[in-house]
Parts: sequence; structure tokens; C-alpha cells
Amino acid sequence: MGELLLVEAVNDALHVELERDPSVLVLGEDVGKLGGVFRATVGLQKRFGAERCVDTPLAEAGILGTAVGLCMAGWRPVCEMQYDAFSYPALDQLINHVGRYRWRTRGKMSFPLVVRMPYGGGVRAPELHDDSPETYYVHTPGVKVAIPSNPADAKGLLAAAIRDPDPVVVLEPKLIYRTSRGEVPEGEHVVPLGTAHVVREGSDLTLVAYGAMVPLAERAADELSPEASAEVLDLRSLKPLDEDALLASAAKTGRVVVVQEAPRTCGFAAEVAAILAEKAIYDLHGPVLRVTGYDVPYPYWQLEDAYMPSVERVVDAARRLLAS
Amino acid sequence: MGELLLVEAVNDALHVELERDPSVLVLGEDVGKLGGVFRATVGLQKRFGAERCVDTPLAEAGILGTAVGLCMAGWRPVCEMQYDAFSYPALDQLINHVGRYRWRTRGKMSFPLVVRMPYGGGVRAPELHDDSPETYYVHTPGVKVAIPSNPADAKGLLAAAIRDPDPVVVLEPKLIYRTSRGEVPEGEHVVPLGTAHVVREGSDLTLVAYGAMVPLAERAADELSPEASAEVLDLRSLKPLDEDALLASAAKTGRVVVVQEAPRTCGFAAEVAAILAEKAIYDLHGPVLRVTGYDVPYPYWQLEDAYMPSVERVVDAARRLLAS
Amino acid sequence: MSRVLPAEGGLRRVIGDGRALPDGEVALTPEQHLDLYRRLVLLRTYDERSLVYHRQGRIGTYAIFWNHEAMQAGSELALEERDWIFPSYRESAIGILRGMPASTVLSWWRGHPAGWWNPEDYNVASICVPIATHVPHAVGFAWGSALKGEDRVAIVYFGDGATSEGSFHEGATFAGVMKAPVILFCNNNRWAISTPVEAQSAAETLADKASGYGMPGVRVDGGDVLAVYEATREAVERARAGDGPTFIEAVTYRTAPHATADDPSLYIDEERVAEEKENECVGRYERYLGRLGILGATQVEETRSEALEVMRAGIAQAEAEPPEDPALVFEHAYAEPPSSFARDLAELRRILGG
Amino acid sequence: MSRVLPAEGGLRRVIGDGRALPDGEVALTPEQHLDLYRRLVLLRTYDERSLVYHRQGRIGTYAIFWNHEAMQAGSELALEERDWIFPSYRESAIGILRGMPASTVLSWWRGHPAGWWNPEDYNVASICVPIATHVPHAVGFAWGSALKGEDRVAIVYFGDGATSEGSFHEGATFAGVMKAPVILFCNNNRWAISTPVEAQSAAETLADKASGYGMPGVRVDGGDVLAVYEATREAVERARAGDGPTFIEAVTYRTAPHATADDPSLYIDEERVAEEKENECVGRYERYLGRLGILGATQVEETRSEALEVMRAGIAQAEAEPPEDPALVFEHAYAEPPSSFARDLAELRRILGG
Ligand SMILES: Cc1ncc(C[n+]2csc(CCOP(=O)(O)OP(=O)(O)O)c2C)c(N)n1
Ligand SMILES: Cc1ncc(C[n+]2csc(CCOP(=O)(O)OP(=O)(O)O)c2C)c(N)n1
Ligand SMILES: [Mg+2]
Ligand SMILES: [Mg+2]
Repeated sequence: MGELLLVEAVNDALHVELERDPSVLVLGEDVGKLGGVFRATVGLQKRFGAERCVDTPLAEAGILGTAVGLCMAGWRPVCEMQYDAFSYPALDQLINHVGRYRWRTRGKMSFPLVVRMPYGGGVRAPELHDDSPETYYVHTPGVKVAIPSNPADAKGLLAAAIRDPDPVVVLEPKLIYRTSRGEVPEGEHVVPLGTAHVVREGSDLTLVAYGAMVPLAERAADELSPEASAEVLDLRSLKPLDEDALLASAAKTGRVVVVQEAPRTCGFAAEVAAILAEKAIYDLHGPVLRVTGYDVPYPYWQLEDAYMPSVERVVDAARRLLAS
Repeated sequence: MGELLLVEAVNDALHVELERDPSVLVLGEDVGKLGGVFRATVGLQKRFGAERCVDTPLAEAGILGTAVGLCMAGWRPVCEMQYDAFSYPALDQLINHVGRYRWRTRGKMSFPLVVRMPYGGGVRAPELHDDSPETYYVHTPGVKVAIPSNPADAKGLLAAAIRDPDPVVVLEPKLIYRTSRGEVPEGEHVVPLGTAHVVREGSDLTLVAYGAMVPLAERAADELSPEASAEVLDLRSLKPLDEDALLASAAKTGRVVVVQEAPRTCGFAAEVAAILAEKAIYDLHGPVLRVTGYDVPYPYWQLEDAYMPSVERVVDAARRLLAS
Repeated sequence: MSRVLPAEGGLRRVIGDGRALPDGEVALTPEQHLDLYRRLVLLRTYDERSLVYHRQGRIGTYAIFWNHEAMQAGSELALEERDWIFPSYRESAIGILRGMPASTVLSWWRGHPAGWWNPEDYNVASICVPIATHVPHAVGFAWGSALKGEDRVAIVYFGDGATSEGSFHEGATFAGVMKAPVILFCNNNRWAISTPVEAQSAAETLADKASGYGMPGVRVDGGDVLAVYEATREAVERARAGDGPTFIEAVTYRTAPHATADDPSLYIDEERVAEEKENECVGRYERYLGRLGILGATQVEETRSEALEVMRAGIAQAEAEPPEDPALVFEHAYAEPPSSFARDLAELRRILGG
Repeated sequence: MSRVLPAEGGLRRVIGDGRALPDGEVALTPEQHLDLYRRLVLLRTYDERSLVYHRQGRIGTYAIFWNHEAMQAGSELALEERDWIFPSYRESAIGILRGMPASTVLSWWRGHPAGWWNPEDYNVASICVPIATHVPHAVGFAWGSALKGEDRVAIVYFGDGATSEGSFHEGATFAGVMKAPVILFCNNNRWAISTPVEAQSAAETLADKASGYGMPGVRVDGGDVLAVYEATREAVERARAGDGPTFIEAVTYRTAPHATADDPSLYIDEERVAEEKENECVGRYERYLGRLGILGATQVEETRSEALEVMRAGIAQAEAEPPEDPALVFEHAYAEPPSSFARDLAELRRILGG
């Protein structure tokens, strides 16, 4: 199929999965006629009809709550939240129902729904169009969380999420929606949840990242070369997490820097560091360093570059670690 | 004033603070005539009137959202959420407004509100009366989080929260509302946020805990003695966190077990472990172990003991660590 | 076919008082009446026994639904078995009208896993604990069923307090827009724990909310099982005809504590409670059937003892449930549990075993 | 004092068309009319220039409010300065009616910290981006002010789409129960981005929602600045008299893209847009004042060029704002920042400096 932008790969996945499985249905604000504010759902309503690509009222808890009911009626709903920070009204449904309903039926009923949304900062947008909410999702039992960093994974992880019998939240890094371009397999393409990907082999230290932080980590690895050989590990799926890949890389390099856009406290980098502190402590040649957003409200966009992890900050952390 | 139960200490703090400051106002579901389902607000409406202890409609986002407006009108609202898992409808207000509004006014306006709620498991209750939601709160920029483990701190931390110029979430461990009894200073009593407390000195390892896990950790320390000398550190305030106390204890004992009821992934124990992995790695004689709830929906109560961290699990972790 | 009369306060009513207030009629055969009566008594007995079991320490916290039976049995009767029910904790036992064993519901209140059922077995969703959050579920189910061309109606039960929640509002909004075949059944028992409905909403009636969602709002006497049946039957017809949702406000008064842990003496009007108890819904129907000559004292006794027998068997079965293995903690969260769960369980077993 | 006429569709109206539709009257002096006109033109000019600045890359994404000026200026005129305004992004510039410099609002759209003000300086709350979430803020403010015995009314602006959100519902519920002196002002421009109001709610009119909250609902022609003024004035009176909240539905039609990034050609009815543009609100008022003999061509020109001057100065000032120091990232989140912030900033400075 050739090269696609990341957002086009999302759109492609939706086309393929709606075609493949007549019980898949897309719903959300402006996903129909408009094709979504990022055009991720463009063409779906024309192709599959207004009943399988549904423009909903402006009510996120309503979207996710009705999706629970749609599952009970035999559908596999794919909900779009228009932006990261506008998904919070639906957290109640997510935590109290989406993550618990299969359990509540003692495993008898499935809730194969997907919540996908553009997320993350760096896009020069008004307030609250920049959040990285993965902690809220990943901490919640009963849901899975995937975050692609390139077009092929965006397609494959979304396909996996749609086919998964359990609820999956897919966070799509909007910063690289239209800058990440790459080869995407045509037709059905599935990247199993729970498999990390070594984007670049290295021997001196590991940069652990996901989403838009992966290309950033790659640039940092470039910067560090030839001074040091950095491995870049793209987690791709935060839950389930490919712990083996993480531990293998840590064992190999003995030095780990974790990069995340979200605020630091209880961000996913903390979980990565905690796993390393528990299971890899004897492999480590130095501290586990985190390069993250700060514990502050995401700033005015003229200042956002100071908030977002930068190549410079990653390189600085790597150098400190290498020197330790 | 003598001995009080933990929930009585909460009530005492509210009486003292409403008396002290006429701009303090309590609102929530059933906090007035009934005095709250746990009786934490008993007597307030009689004493201070229905305008300063307000029974609200059943709408948590409405409670927290109007509290934001009450702040703008010069009040210091103390919101009760009836239970942990029923606070989630208010997360949207918390994340998008409560934590951001001071910033939004460039620091010109204060939002000195408090959200307090009974939290945690082990109480043989129906579904969703058992959650430990601290991660959702602590990850959110602009809010502070305190969790008392005994009556005196319950009073002192709540008083500090009410006097704080910023929003504070106070999670009260309902498991020990009526089993934790202790001396509580009469009248004004403030425990500053951001100060941890060494509940018990020890030299071989540190048990880090908060809330109802503190007395549990103490029992584990009893169990471990004389085989090993366990220090018990009560964090009391997760944000701001007393990092110095944490690092000092880790430096002293070289071995740390962190105990938390919440599900493991991205729980606060991960943050503690991450801080240690970053700043105390050379002090550690072994891995940082986490004893936590599991990454599953909080179970049917006949099975809850298998979910909750137990003395046995803490002791087991401690022994493994001591042997490592 | 049926005659529904206005009652005081504009509520729909069928059952009179045998004196000044005339009886109306509904198109039910004597057998159907007796079946409905049996269902009412089953619920009543379930509720009264549960309170006893609670006092005896045999079940945990329990949400009493005494005098709510007419709303539950009356509305359920208007449904077909293929229709789905979305209960709140106040309708915890509604499944027994659908053949669910009493032991299942008792197990739920005992916190035993045997209390959690497969909704598809009875077309009864799980008991919803967080207020109003199941309204969108029912709406999504009804909408989704209609999309699939299936003729299934959903009914969702919630209280007066629930109408203040955003979830109610969003669910109702979707229901209207999607023309979902769903019935929003509001049990207005005038209290949300200690909060009276006047402190819940400034609306004159809760049914006033319906037009804001583009659906009809109906008010009915919640103590009148036949009026409830009629109102629901009409709503079901409307739903099946593709005319969308209906909001039913069934008005009653909570005469029991909110739940076993509650102390209503702190807030409730005891005189009003006493009045309401006099006029409670099972007795009202009993007397109505007596006036029709359908029900006699022997049948009343028989029905009650049958129901008592169901409960005796139910609690015995619930108490005979063996304790579940801790392994269950790790099951059912995911279709395929992550590998960490097996490690966690192994560790837990090692510790519990030691 | 005033004569408000019914318009087509039952909307309140004052301004006629100079032909078949008669003009009504309001109790404003010629000076007040001209002042109101000046405000309308200021908003219009702000909006039109902002779109140009956006195209020139001088401001970022911008939410156009062309043809919404009458709703904003008309309602604002009914308030006193001590009354508080809670705007959405659609009312981003409403502060300029309260003396806020144009540069402040422009800075907001430039993502520069100078765009964030102290609400107490203008009694204008921060621009609310997440839909409907500011409704409870306004209600809490109004309720809290009344509790303090202060005579301050709050008005909160939101769109048709916003009425679907739980936050709207919960805010409105509180407003009714607390009898808060607040005005819920709904700009029904018939679209929420690409979603038409018919897909938003099955209610016949959005004002139908009001009775569900126990408050009056008023419908007014949103393109008629005087009808908006009158409706708001009445609501303000009611609020000040202690009679609680009012819901105002001001009906108009969105003629511009939702925001600069939007492409309405994918969904909108272009003919209807053209019609609406013909009848846009500033022109309507201009012609009305012309018929009254209050406004002439010179004054129109003068008013416009004054407003243009304000904008020229505004953008110049906004562009002259020096870039802020990264230290600001760590300020204002807390009254007393935790010690880690100083460490983070020091590290950041070291890295940025290197
Ligand atoms: C979201 C949420 N908030 C709070 C509670 C605690 N709570 C349980 S029952 C109840 C009152 C419900 O009143 P109503 O809706 O009238 O139903 P009723 O109990 O009277 O049947 C409350 C506040 C809850 N279960 N869920
Ligand atoms: C909670 C939330 N969900 C989604 C959005 C994204 N969004 C921005 S504007 C908009 C449409 C709003 O429509 P309406 O309320 O009618 O106001 P209008 O823009 O027409 O003035 C949407 C969905 C948001 N800002 N907040
Ligand atoms: Mg009730
Ligand atoms: Mg609109």
C-alpha cells in the first residue's frame, strides 16, 4: 500500500476492520460527515453508512457508556474521544464499568470496545489540547493501553485493539499524525498487544519510550553516536507490557533512561523504573533516569518547548548516566 | 481532648476549622442532616447552619464544579465525596479545572478547596466501595494529596488542607475510621503537608506505607522482630512528598518495601520505587519490592483478603529482601 | 381494554381504596392477576427475609426495597423475556422475577462470587452500584439491538436522586437522539439517602425533565402495581413501534431506611412513613384483588408460604456455597490474563500456604 | 418601557426588517444605543481582524464568532460591572467589552502567557475550553456570592452542543436547587462543529430543558441584539430579586467555520449560510438605528475605524510581548511550589544554556 501518514494508517485500519467484521462500529463527536477533527475517520460513513459511523451528541460519558451497552447488544464499538483532555468526563465509565464489566459477569460477557484518541503536546494548540493521560488509563484494571509511534504500528495496534476481546485504549500521538510517514502493510495487519520493539540496537544504554517520544529518542540516539551506542526500545503497548523486552534491554546495556511527555509523578516512566528497581537492580550500572513532562499544568504553547522532553534533555540524561 | 477515633478526629478538625474561619464551607451528599454516611460531618449543620454545611444534589461533578465557583466567590469549600469510587465523575473537573485554575489566572486567584473522602478496602462492602484512587489524584498537576493513618494526623492533615491556598485531596482510610483510636490535640492542630513520619525506627529495612497500610506495616514489623529491625515510614502526604525522609531512611537501611492497597501498575509505590531507583540506587542493598493490590478489579468481598496487602505478604517481601 | 384514572397530584392510578376512590381496570385475566400478585409477594418476602438475614449476620449491607415492589413487578410484567432489565441496587432482586435463584441475589449481598451472574442468562444486567451510570448502558443496548434489527426493549431503573447525575442526562440525551427503544424508569421514593427530592431538583416534577430529551414523561402512582404496569406497557408499545424512549416517574415514599446501615430517624418524617406503610403496595393490590373476588385469605397464605419456602431454600443454598479459591481474584479481569497474574497467584499461594 | 415581539418560530424579537416585520422598542437612550452599536462593531472588528491575523500566521487556531456578536454584546449590556461573566472559547473576546485590552485576547490565541488575566480585574472568568464544564463554576460563584450577601449575578455562555454534557446538567441542577442568581446563556448556533442541533438533542427546543431544572426558559432571536438585551435584562432582574436562574436560548446560525482549522464545506448548508449572512446581526442593528435616525453613514465609518485602530494597537502590543522565560513553566501551579521545581528549573536552564 506504500507510504502513509500516521493518521492515514489509523484511517486505513478502521476501513479494514469495519470491512472485515460487520459488528465493528465507530462512534464519537464529528466522526461521521466531517470524518473527525483530525480526519482519522474520513470516508467511513460514506462507505459503511451512518449507522456504523455515528455522529454522537457532545457527551463523552454518554459515548463510552452507550458503548458498554452496544457491547451487550453484540457490537464492537470503537469510540473516538476528540482530544485527550476531553476524555476525562468518560473516566468514570471507564474505571467503574468498562474495566469491571467482564469481571462482573464472571467472564461470561465480553466488552470488546476500543477508545481511541489523539493525545500529547507540542502542537501549538489552545489549552487542554495537549494532555498525555496514559496514567489514568494504565492504572485502571481491566483495560489495556497501546500507543503507536509510527504508521505501521498505528494500523497494527489499532487492529489488534479492535479484535481484542477486552477494552483497549489507544492513544495516538497527534504531534506526529502528519509528520510520521512510513510503509504500512496493505489489508489486514495486526501488531499483537504486549510486544515491545527494539527500534535501534545499542550497547551502552537504553532509551525507553513510546508514542511521539520514540522518534525523539531516536534523534537523541543519533546525537549520542558515536560517543555512546544507545538502544531505543519502543514499548508500543503499556498494558500488557512486554516486561521481557524491557528487562532484556536493561540487562544488556545496564543503563536506562525512560522518556515520557506526561507529568512525572506516577507517570508510566515510574512504573518502568519500579520494574527495573525490582527485577533488574543487579543489572544496573547506574540510576534509572526519567525525562518527563513536569508536575505542572501543561503550559501556554509559546512555552511548551520548555515543558516537553527534548532531544537535549534526553541526551543530557544519557550523558549523566554514562558518567555515573 | 483525649482519645478519638479517626473519623471523630476528622469531625473535630471540621468543627475547629469552620469555627476558626467563616469562609470555610462543607458541601456534599448527605453531609448535613445525616452528618454523612460515615458521620464525619455530624453536628456541623446544627452548629454552623445549613448554609455552611450543605446537602447537595447527587452530582459529584456538580459538587466539585460549584466548589470552583465558590472559591471565586471567596469561600474555602470542603467537598465530601461519599466514597472513593463515586469520586470519579468529578475527575474531569479536578484535572481540567481544579488543578489548573490558579495557573490559568497566572497565580492571581487561589482555589483553596479540599476534596475529602473515605477510601480503601477491607470493609466487607458491596462493589465499588473499596477503591484506592490516589494515583488519579497524585498524577494530576496542581493538586496536593494527603492520607492520614491515625486520628491525630487525620485532624492535622485535614486542617492543613483546609488552610492550604491550593486544592488538596484528603483520602481517609475507612477501614480504620472506627478502629484507629488515639490521642488528638485539642483545638487547632495542623500537620504540615509534605512531612513524612518515622512511625518506628529500624535499621535493617524500611517499610514505606500510608493510610491503613501503616498499622499493617507496623504489625509486619512486629512480626519481623527480633529477626530483623524494620523501620516504618508513614508518608502522610503523597504530594508534596517528603523525599528527604524517604531517601534518609533508604540510605540508613538500604532495603525498602513499599506497601499500597491500590492496583500495582502506576500506583504510588511505583513513584516511590522510581525515586529510589533514581536517587538512592547506590544506597540500596537489594531490589525495591512492592506489596500492592493486584491489577484486577477489586474483588467480591468474600475474597478481598486475598487481594489486600496482608501482614504475611509484607513479611514475606521483607524476608525475601533481607535474604537477597 | 384498560381504564387508568388520575389520582391526587396528577399521578396515573388504577387501584382505588374501596371507598371514595373508584377502582380502574386493566386487561389482565384472573390468572395473570394472581401471577402478578405472586411476584409481588415474592419480592416482598425476599426483602423482608433479607432484612432478617442481615440482622442475623447472614448477609452484609443490604438495600431495602420494601414498598418498591409494585414498581418493580408492575413494570417487569409489561416486558417480554427477550427484553433487557438494567437494575440498580434498589432492584437487586428483580432477577427472581426472571427465574434467577434467590440464592444468587443473596450471594451478591453476601459478597460471594456466586452472586454474580451472566446477564445473558436472564436478560438482566449486573446490579449497578454507582448511581445513574447504567442509564447509558441500557440506552446503548437498546440502540444497538435496534440497529441489529432485533425487537428488544430495555428498561433501566434508577431513583429520584439519580436524575441529578450527568450520566442520567447523557444517557437520556442519547436515548432521544437515537430513538432508542428504552424505558427510563425513575423510582421517585422522595429520598436519596437523607436528601429529599426538593433538595435534589427544583423541577416541579421529575417528569418535567422528559421534554428536554424529546421524549414523553409519564407520572404514575408507584404504589399502584397496575398503574405502573399500564404505564410501562404503553411505553413498551411505543418503543416497539419505533417511537423511541419514555421517561416514567413512579412516585412513592421511602418507608424503610436507605440501607441497613442508615439511620432515617435523623432526617425522615415518621408520621408520613407511618401513613405510607398503611397504604403500602402489596396490601393495596391484595385488597383490590379481594374486591374483584379473585384473591381469598387461603391463597394469600399459600402465596406467602410458597415465597417463604423459596427464601429458605435460597439462603440455605447461598450459605452452602463453598468459599471460592483466591485464584478467582485473578480470573475474569481479562479474557487472557497477562503472565504476571500467574506469578502473583503463585506467590500468594506460597504465602497463604505457609 | 419596552416592546418585544414574537418572531417566526416563537423567538423573541425587537428589530424588524423595515418592511413587513415591525420594529419593537426598548428603553435605551440614543447614547446607549450608540454605545451598544460601538460594542457590536468592536466585537465584529475583533473577529474579522483575528481571522486575518490567523491567515497571516500572527495568531494560532482561532474560534470565529462572526454573527454571534449580538448575543454577546446584547447580554453583556444587561449586566452591571460587578456581575461576573463565564465565557467559552466562543466568547473569547467578551472581555474587551469590560475594558480588557485587545492585546490580551490576541495573546491568548497566540499562546502567550500575556493572554491569561486575573478574572477579578474584569469580573470575567478564564476562557473555558472544555465544553460546559464552566457552567457549575458560574453557578457556584453566583450561589457563593448570594450566600455572602453580595448582589452579584453571573452569566455563563455555552453552545447548543454543550447542553448534552453532564456538566451542563449538573450545573443547571445546582442552579435550580440553590436558586443561584445565574443566567445560563445558550448560544444555539445550530452546530457543534459538524453536528447539527437535531443530532444533539431530540428536544423540540433547547429551552424545553429549563423546566426540568425548575427555571424559566426563554427563546430569543440571537441575531437581534435588542431582544437579547431585553431577555437578559429580565433574567438579571429575576436573579437580583432572589428568584433564581434563567435559561436563555438565543437562536442563530453558524455562518463561519467552527474554528480556523475547520472545513464546513464537508457538512454545512451553504445556501442557508448565505441567507444568514445577508441577515447578520450587526447590519440588522445598523439598519434599525438608521430607521430610528440615530445612526448615519459617517458614524458607521467612524465607529469602524476606531475599532480597527483598537485592533491595530492590540496586535502590535501582543506582538511586542517579549518571550517569557521558561521559569514560568514552574510558576503559578501552586502558591508555594515544591522544592523539586527549583531543581527541575535549574537543570532545564543548564541544558538550555548549554
Ligand atoms: C455516583 C454515586 N454517588 C454516590 C453514591 C452513594 N449513594 C448510594 S445510594 C445514594 C442515594 C440514591 O438515591 P436515589 O437515586 O433516589 O435512589 P434510591 O436509593 O432512593 O432508590 C447515594 C448517594 C453512589 N452509589 N454513586
Ligand atoms: C468536553 C469537550 N468535549 C469535546 C470538545 C471539542 N469541541 C470543541 S468545540 C466543540 C463543539 C461545541 O459546540 P457548541 O457547544 O454548540 O458550541 P459552539 O462551538 O457552536 O459555540 C467540540 C466538540 C471540547 N472542547 N470539550
Ligand atoms: Mg430515592
Ligand atoms: Mg453550537
